[in-house]
Amino acid sequence: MSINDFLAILPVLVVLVTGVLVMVADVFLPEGRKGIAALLSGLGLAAGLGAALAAVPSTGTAFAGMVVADGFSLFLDALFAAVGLVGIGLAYDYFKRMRLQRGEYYTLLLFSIGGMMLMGHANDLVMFFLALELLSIPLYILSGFFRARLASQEAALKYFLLGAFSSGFVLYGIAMVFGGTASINLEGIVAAVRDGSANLTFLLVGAALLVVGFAFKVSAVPFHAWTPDVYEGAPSPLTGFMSSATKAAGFAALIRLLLVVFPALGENLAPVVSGLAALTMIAGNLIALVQTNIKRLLAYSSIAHAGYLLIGLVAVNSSAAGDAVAAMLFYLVGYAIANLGAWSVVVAAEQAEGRGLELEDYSGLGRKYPWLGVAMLVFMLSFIGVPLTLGFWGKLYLFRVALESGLFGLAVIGIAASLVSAYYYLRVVVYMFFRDGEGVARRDVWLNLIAIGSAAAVVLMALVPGDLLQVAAQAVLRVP
Amino acid sequence: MTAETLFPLVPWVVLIPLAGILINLLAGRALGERGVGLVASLAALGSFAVSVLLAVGLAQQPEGQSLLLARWMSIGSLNVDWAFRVDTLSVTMMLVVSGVGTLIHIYSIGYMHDDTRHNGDPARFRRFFLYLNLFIAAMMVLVSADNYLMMFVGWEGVGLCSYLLIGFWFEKGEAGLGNARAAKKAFVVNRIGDLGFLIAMFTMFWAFGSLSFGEVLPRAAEAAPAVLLAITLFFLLAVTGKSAQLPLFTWLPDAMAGPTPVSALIHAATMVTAGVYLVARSLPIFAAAPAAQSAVLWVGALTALFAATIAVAQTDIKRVLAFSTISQLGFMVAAVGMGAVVAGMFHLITHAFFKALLFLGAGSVILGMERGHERHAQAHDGHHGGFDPQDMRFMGGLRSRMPVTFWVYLIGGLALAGVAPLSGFFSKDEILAAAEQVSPAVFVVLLIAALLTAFYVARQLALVFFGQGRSEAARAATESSPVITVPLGILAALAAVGGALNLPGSHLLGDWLHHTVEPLVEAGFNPLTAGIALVIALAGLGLGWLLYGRSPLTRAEEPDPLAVRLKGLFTWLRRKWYVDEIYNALFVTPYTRLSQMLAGPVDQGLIDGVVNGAGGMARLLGNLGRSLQNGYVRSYALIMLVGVALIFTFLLAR
Amino acid sequence: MPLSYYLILSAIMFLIGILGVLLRRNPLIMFMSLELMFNAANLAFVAFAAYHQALSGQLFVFFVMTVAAAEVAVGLALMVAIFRTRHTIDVDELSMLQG
Amino acid sequence: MNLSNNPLLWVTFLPLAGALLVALLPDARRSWIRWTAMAAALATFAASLWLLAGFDPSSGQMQMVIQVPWLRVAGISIDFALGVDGITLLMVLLTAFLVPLAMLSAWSGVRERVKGFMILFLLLETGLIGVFLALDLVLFYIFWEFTLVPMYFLIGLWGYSRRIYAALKFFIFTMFGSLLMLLAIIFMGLQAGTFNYTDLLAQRELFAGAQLWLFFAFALAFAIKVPMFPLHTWLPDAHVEAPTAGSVILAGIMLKMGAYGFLRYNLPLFPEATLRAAPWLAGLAVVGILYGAATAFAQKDAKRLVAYSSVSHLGFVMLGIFALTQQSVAGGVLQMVNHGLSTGALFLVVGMLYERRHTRDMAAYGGIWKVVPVLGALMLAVVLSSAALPGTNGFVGEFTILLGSFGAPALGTPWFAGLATVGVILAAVYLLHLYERLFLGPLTHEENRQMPDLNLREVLILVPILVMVFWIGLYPQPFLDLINPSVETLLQSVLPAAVAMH
Repeated sequence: MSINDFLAILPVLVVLVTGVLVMVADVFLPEGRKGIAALLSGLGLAAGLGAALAAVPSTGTAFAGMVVADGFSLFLDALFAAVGLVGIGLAYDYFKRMRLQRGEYYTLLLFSIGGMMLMGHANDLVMFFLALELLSIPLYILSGFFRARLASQEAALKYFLLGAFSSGFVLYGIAMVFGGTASINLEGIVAAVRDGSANLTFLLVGAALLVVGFAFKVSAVPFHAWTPDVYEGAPSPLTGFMSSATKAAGFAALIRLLLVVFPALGENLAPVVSGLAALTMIAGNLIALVQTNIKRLLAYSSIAHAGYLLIGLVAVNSSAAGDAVAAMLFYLVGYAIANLGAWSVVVAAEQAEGRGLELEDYSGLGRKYPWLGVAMLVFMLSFIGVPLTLGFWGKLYLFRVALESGLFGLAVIGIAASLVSAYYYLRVVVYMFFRDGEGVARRDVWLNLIAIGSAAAVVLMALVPGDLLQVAAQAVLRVP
Repeated sequence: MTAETLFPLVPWVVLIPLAGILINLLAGRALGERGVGLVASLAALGSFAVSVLLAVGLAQQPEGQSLLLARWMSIGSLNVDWAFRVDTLSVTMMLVVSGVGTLIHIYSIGYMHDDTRHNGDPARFRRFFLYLNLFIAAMMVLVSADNYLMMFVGWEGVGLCSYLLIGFWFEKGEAGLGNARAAKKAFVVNRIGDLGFLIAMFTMFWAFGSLSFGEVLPRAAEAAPAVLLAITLFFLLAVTGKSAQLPLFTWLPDAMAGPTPVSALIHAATMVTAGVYLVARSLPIFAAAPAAQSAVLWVGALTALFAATIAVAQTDIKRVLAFSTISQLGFMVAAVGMGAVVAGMFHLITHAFFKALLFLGAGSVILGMERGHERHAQAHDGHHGGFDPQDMRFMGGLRSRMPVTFWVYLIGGLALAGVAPLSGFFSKDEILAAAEQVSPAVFVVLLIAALLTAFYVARQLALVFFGQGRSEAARAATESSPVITVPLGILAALAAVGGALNLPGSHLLGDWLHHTVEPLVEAGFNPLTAGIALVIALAGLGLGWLLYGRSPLTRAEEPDPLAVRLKGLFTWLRRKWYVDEIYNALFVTPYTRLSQMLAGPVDQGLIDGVVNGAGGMARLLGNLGRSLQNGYVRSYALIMLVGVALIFTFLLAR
Repeated sequence: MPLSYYLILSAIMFLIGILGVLLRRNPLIMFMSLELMFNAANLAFVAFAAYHQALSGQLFVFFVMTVAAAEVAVGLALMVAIFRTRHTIDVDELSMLQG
Repeated sequence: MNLSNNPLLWVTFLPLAGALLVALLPDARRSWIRWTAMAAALATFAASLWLLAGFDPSSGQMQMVIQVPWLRVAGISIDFALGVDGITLLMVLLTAFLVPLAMLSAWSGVRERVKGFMILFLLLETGLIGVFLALDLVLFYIFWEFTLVPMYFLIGLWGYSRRIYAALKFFIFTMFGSLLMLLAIIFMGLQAGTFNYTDLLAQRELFAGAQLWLFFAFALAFAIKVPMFPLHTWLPDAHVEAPTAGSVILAGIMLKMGAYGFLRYNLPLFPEATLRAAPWLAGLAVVGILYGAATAFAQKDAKRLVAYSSVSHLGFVMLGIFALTQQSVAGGVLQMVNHGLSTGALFLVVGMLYERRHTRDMAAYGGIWKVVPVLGALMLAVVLSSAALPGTNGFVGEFTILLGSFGAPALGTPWFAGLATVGVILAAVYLLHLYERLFLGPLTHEENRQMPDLNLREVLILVPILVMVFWIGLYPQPFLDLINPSVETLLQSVLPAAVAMH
């Protein structure tokens, strides 16, 4: 164990240590000054982001091969830290308004972010499991953060029960993989597959169970059922954070795992992932079509986007794997920005006791608050994939990867699904601009900053999408 | 002045009327009624003067010339120019159009002054002359064109003027819409004919690579027979539309809704003869397609007979003339169909004289009736309702009230009937002589038509001018002013002596046209046919006199003597053999229904239904998926388990 | 005893756990079922570790036990919070969020 | 390459600059906003004339080409590439010509949210011009989809009663086609390693094997936009519900995007597929001509009638394009311009009537020629140009199309053109019906008696269009001179494939 071991996961450590610090500091913060916890957390995340962007960590494996640091994990470190920062911004204004400003929210959020980051670094099934639990357990708690609110309680319990249920599958899957290869280390697994000592049946069963477990995290249909309920019941800022970050963490795990097992099992596993992708795109978009609550609508939207991303995951099982990973990372960033922006609008429009969340409540909002309205318009267009938004480029790259690896059917389903999605995203625009109503929204500094900043990012980065794609393309994985 | 300096004047036959339009459009309000009428008439006269100059030039250089004005459109091998054709055929037409046109312009100054006041909108006076000048310009384009496409511009241009002028009183007529409907009918039916013109041109272009007379006509015989047949038959369709032949004649009777000068100029003397001109112009093509020739011949002959039968039963003074026009056009079309171009053109010219005369005379009668009606109404304090100044049943005895009109009308009528030595006799005789050479059957058909012609002429003369006035208006009618009667006099003179153009022996017109078209049938004067024709004409007149003149009707309500004798058949004739009704049932109603069905059940129901149905289906599926999301955490776990089971079933099946 | 015995037992335990989650409405019993699923995995780990002579499997079991304990702590806390407001912990009562 | 001297950039981005400028003005200063927007639109028109002046009409090749690498990442090569040939130039001129007129028509029609309206309108213009000028398929797609957004808002915010339905339908229907096209574009880019149009054209053999599918994908997008029967049902709704200025642009220019797409992409990129599909598409075009005409006849709403007439008119354009003869294609291009002028003017007139009476129901009018003689006369001219009366623009277009398709080898039979010619009759039927219902007959509604005639602004809107109507009708050669070389070049790249096929 050397300093290099710690350097490899420096961003993770920064975030986790900050989490502990905030927890301690919170005890000393007087009631009414709990906002300082948010500030501290923000500083910690900024430091973590800085560490990731400055590429301080050394690359390669560390802690005896338990973790790995490579371009991929760095990219994700930066993404999670950035999403976390925005998540804190959302939460700060929201909880201040709801008079529920508490230090433990930020502590738990930091722990969860740490878990997500760790997921990107995991190189050993133990680490995958630990990272999964580290990111999940705080989220169970945070979902029920409104302890007195029935919806919040219900969300928390549902999330918890189903999350644990899926963890069971992950765990059993790991056991099978271990049984098949005698190793829980990715390099060991690869080695076992290469030298032919692996029992491929056990490996396949294990890998399939792992896919199930992580498909739950990315809310792939039919493992999505928790998503709408939890997203609706949980505090809105948390939902915004979760839908952007958890998905990325789940895909990080899936990408790394499938890169390891696809060479041996691609023939069997790729159709499974294809099926998930098709089902997720279709069901997510169709059910979103009939939603009237903005939080549920965005929940199904997030399911649908997981479907598009799953196309990229299928393409990992092809010669275009590099492009596929780059496209997925790009898509995740584009989605995260637009999604956080959209949730910032939702948070701004939410009234006390969870009112102001129906589409009806959005009537006329865009005309009354043109900046907020235009920002929401940009996010919706980006979700649809209309040009001059990041969402367009994301879909362009994803579909390109799909065609490159011969996934014509999935590509066609993808565009059909996009078409359906246009309807419900535009309906939000219809309510905001084309209808009259008395909707009100908050003009909180951070919320507006996030909304407008995200919208600007979505549009401006779309003008020069090359840079981000370049970064994503260079975020290569260290393939064991 | 030589032909070289005269021929380049030809664009002015179009440009002068256009200049007239421009002046009246910009300064018409300031010029006042007289000024507007004067400018328009001068424009027509200018056009006539240029035509005369061109004729002078042709006298020196009879083979004529083509003059390029500008390139119109050029795409690949398609090259169409704005180019004029000066030859004896086109200049003859120009002379007729601008000559008769000028007279009718002058006549209209008086007529429209009254007409606009009767109809309560004097401000529309200017508009009338704008349209009339536009018509002269379009007609000149038609006859002076050097290629079929430019001819088509005139062809549809006169159709437009016809539309505008029929609908001149667009708020009048049956239910206030009658005139507008009549105008639309004229335009649409003409468009059906134009379809033939267009397709003929398309075929021509792909067969000859050109649309210009100079390139197509000399090479006409080179093309395949089927192609020639197609071109000529489609041209025939165009002819039936524009010249109101079977089966597309139905628009012309309705076109009488236009002011009377319009009926005279457009719907008798000039525009409707465009079809005859087209066939004459395209004679080399027709000559190469004998089957098409006989089609043209028979269409003309049957139309001549068919329209004449209808004319004998009409009560509207203008409608009689309208059907007479159709009938006479049938004669001309039959003539050119036979290849007797000279005879056809000859009849075209004389018909222009005497039919314009008859229409204008009828116009004078109508004005007289209206004046009479007004005088009577003033004396008896109103009661306007139900008065129709065109219904012959309310006329009678106008001979004494309107002597000038009577005499000119008589001349026109006898010319139409074909009484020697009036113009109609000579021209009709030439056609009959040619028919006698070509086809005895046609000859007989045409003779019957001639008999009926003379009969309805006599009937009309008797009903309008003889006996006693059968209404207050007729009894109070007065003669028209000189601005109306002077042109009538000139036309009467022309109708009387017009036959001199191509007297047997002199063949002035024949020699003149010879430079441009070579008739296929040279019908010399045949004393036998001439004698038969004259006898037939006199017999018709006599028969008419017998029925209507000997014991004139005394009251408007009295039944028509012919109706008493023909009973049911008369109703058929009066209702024009129910052709309008048949067309309505066959085409208009089904098309309206079809379009309503397409717009309703098909477009909104089926096609848009599929579109909206797809959306509805998506929502349905969405709701289905939504119902799975029932809120019970255990069922969510079950869904997950089903997913796992499916995956493992799939993996097991591999 | 051959490996397969252990694995079959483990699979049966796993299935019982799943069925427990699906069929029971009391979250406490659902927790126990979840524990059963976890322990089925643990059993498989231990059996494989013995079979492969690899210690990492045994090691994993400790991690699982720790994490499971943490999870149960969170779960019980949630239940307490719910019981305080609703005076029931029947999971089927918690079906307000749906659609 | 000095880009600032290139009129293409100016003509594309001047409206965008204008939109930004308008955005900076205070909301309340309506006349500033209007005049700034108008100045931008007029400046764009001036730039388009500059473009015309610098254009060499003797060449059918792309000219003044701008090509700047935009994206060179991970095997993706996207250029910012613009260029102009005769066909493009006419479309740009038409756009730059119609936009100020449409804007002028909104002077009194749009009183609320003027700023937003003008910004969207100028954004739309940039999008439209970009669609025509783009020479990179991704760039083309970006402009193509981008135009949806401003139009969606123009319909949704300033439209009439069913505007929301119409706006959504417009957006989603159009997107339905274009998404498949996006897949095709990506596929071609993958095969050729570039999205640059010129490069793709040079390497079209690379994706020749899939060209039937690619053709279909592109054709679907364009056929919806044109729109071709039976993909047209978005059009009546969108046209009717859009504000007048929106309808003018929608009919005048946006429909041309589809026809232009066929010309620019389907024909040269997939020549063999084009030849195989030609009879089918020509058949649909003919059905569209007759169907549109028949359906228009049964409408009670004046604007809806005009909308269906577009289906019929665009059928002529499509017939011309897929007859693949010099005359028919050139006629098709000219007819694209003609339809923009004539139908644009029809929408303007109907809009003017609407502003006076607030209804589009034809039964609410009748006999108003007497009351509004100037409007009546101008409307008549517009109607006649739409009915393709010789001497007006419509005739030159329809005649050359029909003439060219009559003997077209690609169609093999004159029946297509023959049946299409029937459409000329039907056009007269529904257009004269429209005119009769609105203007002729007795004045049946007392409230129409006080209707004011056109004011100077409205006359100024219509007169330029009518000047163009008669110019093209009487002396179309300058326009044909622009079109001919480009059409020749186009057909030369399509027809060798015909030789290869036989």
